[in-house]
Amino acid sequence: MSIEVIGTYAVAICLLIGAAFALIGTIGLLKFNDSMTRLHAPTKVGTIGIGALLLASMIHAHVFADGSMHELLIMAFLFVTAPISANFIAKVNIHRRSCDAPPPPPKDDTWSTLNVPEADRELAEPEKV
Amino acid sequence: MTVATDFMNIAIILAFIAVALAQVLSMVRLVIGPSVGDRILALDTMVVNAIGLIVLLGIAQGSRIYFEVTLIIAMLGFVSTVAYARFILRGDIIE
Amino acid sequence: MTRAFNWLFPHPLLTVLLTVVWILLQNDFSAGMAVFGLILGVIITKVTAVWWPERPGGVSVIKFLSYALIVIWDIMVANIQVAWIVLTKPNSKLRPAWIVIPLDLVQPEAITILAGTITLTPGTVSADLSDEGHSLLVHVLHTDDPDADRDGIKERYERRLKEIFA
Amino acid sequence: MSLFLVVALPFLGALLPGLMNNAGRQACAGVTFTVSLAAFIGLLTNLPAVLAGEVVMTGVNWLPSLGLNVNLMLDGLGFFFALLILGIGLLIITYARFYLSRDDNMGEFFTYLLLFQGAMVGIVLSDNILLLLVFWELTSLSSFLLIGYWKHLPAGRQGARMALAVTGMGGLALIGGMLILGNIAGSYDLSVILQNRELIQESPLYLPALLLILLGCFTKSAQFPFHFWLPHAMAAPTPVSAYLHSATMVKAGIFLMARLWPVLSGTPEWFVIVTSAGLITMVLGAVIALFKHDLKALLAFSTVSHLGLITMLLGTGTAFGAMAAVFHILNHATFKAALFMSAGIVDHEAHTRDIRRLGGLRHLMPITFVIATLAALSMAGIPFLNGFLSKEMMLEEANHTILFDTPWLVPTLAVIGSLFSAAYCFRLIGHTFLGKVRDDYPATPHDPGFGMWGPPALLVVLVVMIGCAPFLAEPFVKLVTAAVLGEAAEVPKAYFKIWHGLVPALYMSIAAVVGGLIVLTLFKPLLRVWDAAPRPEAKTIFEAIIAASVSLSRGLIHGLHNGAFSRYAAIAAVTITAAGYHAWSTGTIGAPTRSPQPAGAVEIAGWIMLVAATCGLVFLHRNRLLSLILIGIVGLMVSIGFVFFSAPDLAMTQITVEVVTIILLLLALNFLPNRTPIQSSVLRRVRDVAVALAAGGATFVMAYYFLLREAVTTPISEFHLANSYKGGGGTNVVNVILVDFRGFDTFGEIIVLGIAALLIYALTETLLNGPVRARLLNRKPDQPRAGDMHPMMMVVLTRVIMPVVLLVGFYIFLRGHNEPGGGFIAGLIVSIGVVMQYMASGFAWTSARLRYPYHGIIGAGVLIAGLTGIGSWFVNKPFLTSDFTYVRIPPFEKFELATAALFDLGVFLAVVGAVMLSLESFSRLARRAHVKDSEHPMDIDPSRDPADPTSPKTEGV
Amino acid sequence: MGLELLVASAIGILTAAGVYLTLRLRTFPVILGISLLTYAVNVFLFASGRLSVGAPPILTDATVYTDPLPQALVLTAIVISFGMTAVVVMIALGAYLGANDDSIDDPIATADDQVEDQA
Amino acid sequence: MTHWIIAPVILPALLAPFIVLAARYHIGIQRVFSVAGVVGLIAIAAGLAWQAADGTVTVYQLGDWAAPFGIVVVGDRLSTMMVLLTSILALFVLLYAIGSGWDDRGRHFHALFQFQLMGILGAFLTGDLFNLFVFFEVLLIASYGLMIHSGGDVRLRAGVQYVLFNLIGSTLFLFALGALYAQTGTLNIADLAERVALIDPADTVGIRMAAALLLLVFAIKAALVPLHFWLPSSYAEAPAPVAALFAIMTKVGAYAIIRVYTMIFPPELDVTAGLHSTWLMPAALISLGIGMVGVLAAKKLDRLVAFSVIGSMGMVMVAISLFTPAGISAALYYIIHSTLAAAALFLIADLVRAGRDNLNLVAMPPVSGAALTSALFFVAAIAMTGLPPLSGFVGKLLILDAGLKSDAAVWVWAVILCSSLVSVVGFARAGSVLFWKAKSVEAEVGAVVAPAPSTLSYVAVGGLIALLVAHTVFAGPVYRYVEATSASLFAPDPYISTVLETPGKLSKPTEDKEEH
Ligand code: NA
Ligand code: NA
Repeated sequence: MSIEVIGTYAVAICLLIGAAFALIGTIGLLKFNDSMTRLHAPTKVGTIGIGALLLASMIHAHVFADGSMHELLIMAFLFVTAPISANFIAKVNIHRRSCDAPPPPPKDDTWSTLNVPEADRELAEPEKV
Repeated sequence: MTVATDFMNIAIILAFIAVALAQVLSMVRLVIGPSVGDRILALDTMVVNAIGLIVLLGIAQGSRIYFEVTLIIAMLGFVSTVAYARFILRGDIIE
Repeated sequence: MTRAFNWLFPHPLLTVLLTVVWILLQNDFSAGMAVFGLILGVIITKVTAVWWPERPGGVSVIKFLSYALIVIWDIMVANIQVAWIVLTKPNSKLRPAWIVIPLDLVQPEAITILAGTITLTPGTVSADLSDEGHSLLVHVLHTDDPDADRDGIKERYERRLKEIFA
Repeated sequence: MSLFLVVALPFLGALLPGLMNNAGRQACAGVTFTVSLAAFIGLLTNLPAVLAGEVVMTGVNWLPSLGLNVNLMLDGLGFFFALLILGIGLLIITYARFYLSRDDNMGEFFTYLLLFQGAMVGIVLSDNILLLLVFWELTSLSSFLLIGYWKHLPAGRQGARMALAVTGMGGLALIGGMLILGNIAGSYDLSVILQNRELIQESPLYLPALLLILLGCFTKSAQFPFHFWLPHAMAAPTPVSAYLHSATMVKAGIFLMARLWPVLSGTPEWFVIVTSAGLITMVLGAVIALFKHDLKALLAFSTVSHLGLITMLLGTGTAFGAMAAVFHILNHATFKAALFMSAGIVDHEAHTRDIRRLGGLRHLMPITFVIATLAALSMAGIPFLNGFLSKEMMLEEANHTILFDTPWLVPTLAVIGSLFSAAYCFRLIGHTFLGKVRDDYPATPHDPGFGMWGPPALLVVLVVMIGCAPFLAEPFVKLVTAAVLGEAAEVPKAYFKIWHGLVPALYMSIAAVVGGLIVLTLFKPLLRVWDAAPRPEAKTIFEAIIAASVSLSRGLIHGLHNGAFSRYAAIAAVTITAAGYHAWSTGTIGAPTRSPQPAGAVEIAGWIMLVAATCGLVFLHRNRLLSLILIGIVGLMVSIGFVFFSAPDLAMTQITVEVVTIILLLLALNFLPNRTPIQSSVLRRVRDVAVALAAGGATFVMAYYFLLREAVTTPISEFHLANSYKGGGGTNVVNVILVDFRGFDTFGEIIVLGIAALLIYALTETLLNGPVRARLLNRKPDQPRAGDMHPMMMVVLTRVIMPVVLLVGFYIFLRGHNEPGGGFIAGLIVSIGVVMQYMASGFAWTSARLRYPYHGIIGAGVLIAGLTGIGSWFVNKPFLTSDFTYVRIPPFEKFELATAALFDLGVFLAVVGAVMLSLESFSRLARRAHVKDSEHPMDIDPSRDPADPTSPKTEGV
Repeated sequence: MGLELLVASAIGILTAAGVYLTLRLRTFPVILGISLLTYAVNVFLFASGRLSVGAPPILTDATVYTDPLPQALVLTAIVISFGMTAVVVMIALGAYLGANDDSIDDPIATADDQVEDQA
Repeated sequence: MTHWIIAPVILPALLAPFIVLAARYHIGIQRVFSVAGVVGLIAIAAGLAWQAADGTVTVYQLGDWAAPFGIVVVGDRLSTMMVLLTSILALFVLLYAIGSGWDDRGRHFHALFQFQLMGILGAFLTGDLFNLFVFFEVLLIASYGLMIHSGGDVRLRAGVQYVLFNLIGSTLFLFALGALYAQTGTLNIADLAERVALIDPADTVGIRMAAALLLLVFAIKAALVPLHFWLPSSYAEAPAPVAALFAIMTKVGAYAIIRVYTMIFPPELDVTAGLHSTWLMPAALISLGIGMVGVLAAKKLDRLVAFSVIGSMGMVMVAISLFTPAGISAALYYIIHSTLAAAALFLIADLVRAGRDNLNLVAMPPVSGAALTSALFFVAAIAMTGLPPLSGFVGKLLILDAGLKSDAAVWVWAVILCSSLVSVVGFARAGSVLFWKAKSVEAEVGAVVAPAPSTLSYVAVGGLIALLVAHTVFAGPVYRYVEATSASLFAPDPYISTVLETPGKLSKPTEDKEEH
């Protein structure tokens, strides 16, 4: 088996893995019945899924053309930004009470998201969006 | 080689369908919500899946010119997710 | 000399990172390109340094790389677990939980990396920080023993990060 | 003197009274008199030529293509009228000098009067009928100003507007008639038109032309049924009434009928319309006049009546009738102007014009009494006064006129008219001057100075002179009559004399005078009958018509323009769709020339996503944040579509623009309500859906049509593909088109962006300097805000990612010429990088450390792009001509230097500046709502010294 | 089913949705409606170069390229409509802040009716 | 080569950013540069019009690319005449803005003003339809900025509708351009004229839709009923000098219709037969009627003037829709007239407002300067209503005369004459309340008397009136010019051949540039 053939199979397998993970992540998004739980599925499974697809792309470039590395950049980008996105969505869930209330922190007064400014406390609870 | 290529082509098609299906499912979550966090999450997922779609397109066409698009979508998807979330959290997104 | 170096490279690692990014963007390596990337790395770091006023203390690059390898391995393993949960576990059998991690880390960079690690590892998401930054709120997708998970995180990641940001 | 000067003098002179206003009343009137006199003398210098039967002509071209030229002509008719206008004008000016009070602005009055005089002279001297129209309408305008001269009087304002409306309408009709007439004759010059009697009368357009012209004449001359405006014009100062509404302007219509008599008269249409209108007016005017108590109103209706008489005479279409008309015009002008001035004197002295409050003035104002009585008796048709002569001729003519096949109709009506005419004349004399002296006049009347009674006296001298020695006037009247008749008829042989023998006209005349006396003796009972009789009040009707048209137009305009944008947009959508449908349905459709490309599951999935997001947006649009998320999806799917269909540049642009737009909308939504309430009814929504579906269906059909057909020939983009590299130095053809082939578009495009930013900035400034500022300061968020304004993770990450984003922006900029990318996308990416920094640490903290002058960046961008374009001027090439070369500097590889890149740099800078200035402006609005700016890049930072007083508060600021 | 049908119907649907939202009574949905119309017209303008898959207008050794001109036109159109959107959002916001009402109807047109008639 | 023909675009385009960069905070310097720029524009425009007067067509190839591949700017009689008209109008409007202090009541007036000029002038000069779209957008966005200049709730609400409606118009323009390009593969006006001839008579729906949509686009700009709804409130609420400048903007639509529907889709073209000939005339007549009825219905002077603009555009469009040389000549004459008259009226309305802070048609105590203002109003109203002796009357005669040979002559005449009467009544009512009835109203005791408007304001208005007078007195020469213009529009071959046959970069076989 030549390196091309192996590469081709590798591409195919990476594609299947990536696509499967992407799909599984989204299934989780649809299936879970709680906002925080749903957050787990796509932010990670999706990341790995795209990672595999990008890997497939890199291998494909190495097999069929003169190579490519810049997919690494996209991968790095997604890996670095995913936690922030998840963190913000979690904060939204906590702020909008669309999940169970978290236990109080052991060291400080409260969670930063719940630390609503004094001026806003008398305002009505947010409407559900 | 042809067997491998055929296999790869089938894999590409399957991957396309899987990612497209993932998009549709995310869209469902986006529409049904119920919480705004779910919707933002669904949007974020769709952006990530969109990157997958374009990567697949690049592989299928053997073209590298879609790289910048992918990179930009990765960057901007993040920015818009943060912007939506900040809007919910603070109202003003660049206070 | 040090002052000149500090003036030119307010965040040397960032400059290196930008140079690498530039080479990756070009998708093709040549010396001229690396030099050009370095020039850009210096300029951009310099221009944006005003928004990064603090200079983080010495970071052990070697330890950081080994930490990264551990995280990548964990990510791959946990991914399969989560995929399994998604595909097989009905919602009724799912036991999600909040866990609270008291932090020993104080550097924002370190805390951020810890939180990022937790999120990237499937099954856990860093959700919030306490209002003075001494605790981290984490949501777990499925657990039978939240305390064990908390200790695992502190042991596997926070300890290593404390060493890196010594 | 040149005719130009005769016409122009009053107009030029009109500038003087205003200037002389401060020099005193005498100077003001004096200068006006001098100007008029100059014109009058100028006219007289042409008398020999006119008497010799010549037609004095002069002209210059004005708008020859249209046939509108300043061609003037002076013949007997014109001379006659000009003489009346200028001669009576001189008297009126003298009279007005003494009539107007010290409160009246004399400069203004005489300005208007001279304008009017000039316009009147213009009418009668015009050879070109379009020029005549100009003067015609000018008389309406100047009379509008003169009637409304006493602006504080409602009657004046209303009378002025009514006169303008009626005569304006007539003027417009006249425009139509004249244009038709000119088109039939092939020229707008009277001298040509008057030669073409047969051509005109045989034309199918003769009748419309006749009707339109007569409409103009009748309105101007207050003929039935347009007689009603004239009495209300009496709100004007008396000199105006005397001048315009008895002697001159109202005769403009008569003049025009006389002027066009050779080509228009003699047809059955002319005869029936003109004669009957004249007859009715004559009788009606006389009857109404009898019962008017206001002296001027009485005189006004008597004018109406006499104008009817003249009209009737012109209508008969005979040469004799025309001659009688001319003679009566002359006579009427003399006695009526004298009467008006006498009435003015009475008003001036007794402070009332109400006949019922007068009487016995004979003793108090003997001079005025003599003048007025002679003039009135002339009007009544008493022998030895000129009115008798022309009235005799009228009765004579009436005897020969058979209207509607009824021989007795015209004579009978003529007698009735004359009878009432005599009656009101007698009433005027009797009830004003005769009888006992009263002791309840509002003021003590006595004869005025010579300045006021001199002018009417002079006229009365003429009245008597012509009345006793008609042969004096005969040659002149015949001269004028000849001019009226032109080549259409011979001047009658009849001689002017007092005694014609016992002809029927004499009996009719006697009957009229006697009858008039009898009617006057029965005045009181008749008045009771008159007052009791229901009759339409023309003014009320007119005002009702105007009020109705105003409220109708308000209903239409306000109903149509009710401020509802949705209706405007719906009308636009329907109009566009309907026009498109019309274009489609009236064209031909051929077979497709392209075959469809197969679509797979993935493409269909993409389509489903797009459609689902779009439909979701429609159904869920009331939730505004959700609709923003959905429109984000639409943008994302469109971008992917662009990638799929080989447009990476577009995809990048679309997605970056999308994100910036969403950021902008989120910034705005912060202030706006988060939900859209349900306001429209189900029916409205059904209507909207129908409109939307029609528009959508139409676009679908159009798009599908074009997608399956080739262009008629090779698109011009073949050239771009072929020459992009050779001529533009780039392999990304889209970018080369943008910065080179069609760089001018891009230049405009960045200017649009720059303007957008300037506008947003300017509006923000305005808002923050206005009442909105207070509202913003007091503004409360509409829901509680979460703590942790600047989360640590975001801040830390931004420190790494933002530089990377800037690097990527730079990369995209550099490669745009050859690969997807370019200055625009790079600009947006860099902006988004900076926005990330703003979002992480806040606007205040970020801009406190580094604040770019975004105005300057925009300006610099546009200037760089523009100056790059101008640079090519120095190598003698057109704006924006590009050039490029390849350079090698070790250790770098060979690279391209292109002026297009410099242009692209301009684009880049303009985009960055515009986006950032806009975002900055939006966030400045928001910052007013806050008090504190953060001092730290992140709110929570355990590494900060807890003893530091500036360390983070537990309060989530 | 062909790609052409998909694209044409997408244009139609975007237009219909855009028109419907443009007929709403508040500025915000109307702005979104105009945005949808902008999408529709951008895609239509893009489609005036016809549809080709896998033939980007980046010069390589390939022989077939899609029509680059409509792409450049759409790019210009996108940028311009971005500027316009920013402007209309700002003006609408200004109007809202001034009157505390984001209704799109223009009260001036009818306020005219309150003026007493003296003419 | 000379670059003068591009100068009307480049000069304001560079002056504006220069003002923003260098004189952002100095209104005095802004004024100096702005006025100097406009004076320069007039000089350039006069030179260009002079050059084009003998029928010379000047083509300027942007980027040195030959038409139709690149964008060309074309100076012919029509475009240079419109450029000259715009520049002259701009000067007086600018003087008024300075004299009345309007330019200092918000930020960036002068920059926006210059950009507005750039957009308008570019729209007149360009020979490329997509470039026309770009210039439309430039002029529109600048107009948005000017329209809401100095803010205020009422103005902003009107502004929202104005912007949104024009966004619909811009969208429609792109639809039309897409259809045109899909059908013909080109965007250059001259090239389009040649390519429509190639269209298969058996498949005409495409080009017909394109032609119809394009016409609607221009009809929106020209405020043709029922696409005029954007105009009344926005023109009424815009700051006066801005509204006065806007008087030329509707003419851009009229200009575009003249250009496109004489060159690309002339009346005798078979494939588009029966399109604009069917509904343009009725729409124009209805516009004329609606406009003048609106004058009668108005209860505020600013709205009255705005409706008179609609009416005068209806008049212009009636003349255009005759599509005969005489009709177009009359339209061109009337365009000049109505631009000046409408501008003067908007400025006069502002003079009225200066003393009484609203424009309701109700009597208020007389104000300082009222006599002069009322005289100016009287003259401007005469012009607008088409009464003699001013150019409105001459223009009306020209249009009536041109319309006499039309099939719809009766309608044309009836509507023009009746609407004239209605507008006369409307203007007379307004004037008599504002200026006459005021004399019967006593000023409140102790009421602050507003100062009279500045001399410069009156100079600006007086200048416009003087131009109207000149337009009347020199109707002969002006008409000869527009007649020649119209004739050249109906014989477009010199235009087309000059545009398409001038060689540019790489269209000459000798020129070749390769990588070295
Ligand atoms: Na995790
Ligand atoms: Na809000």
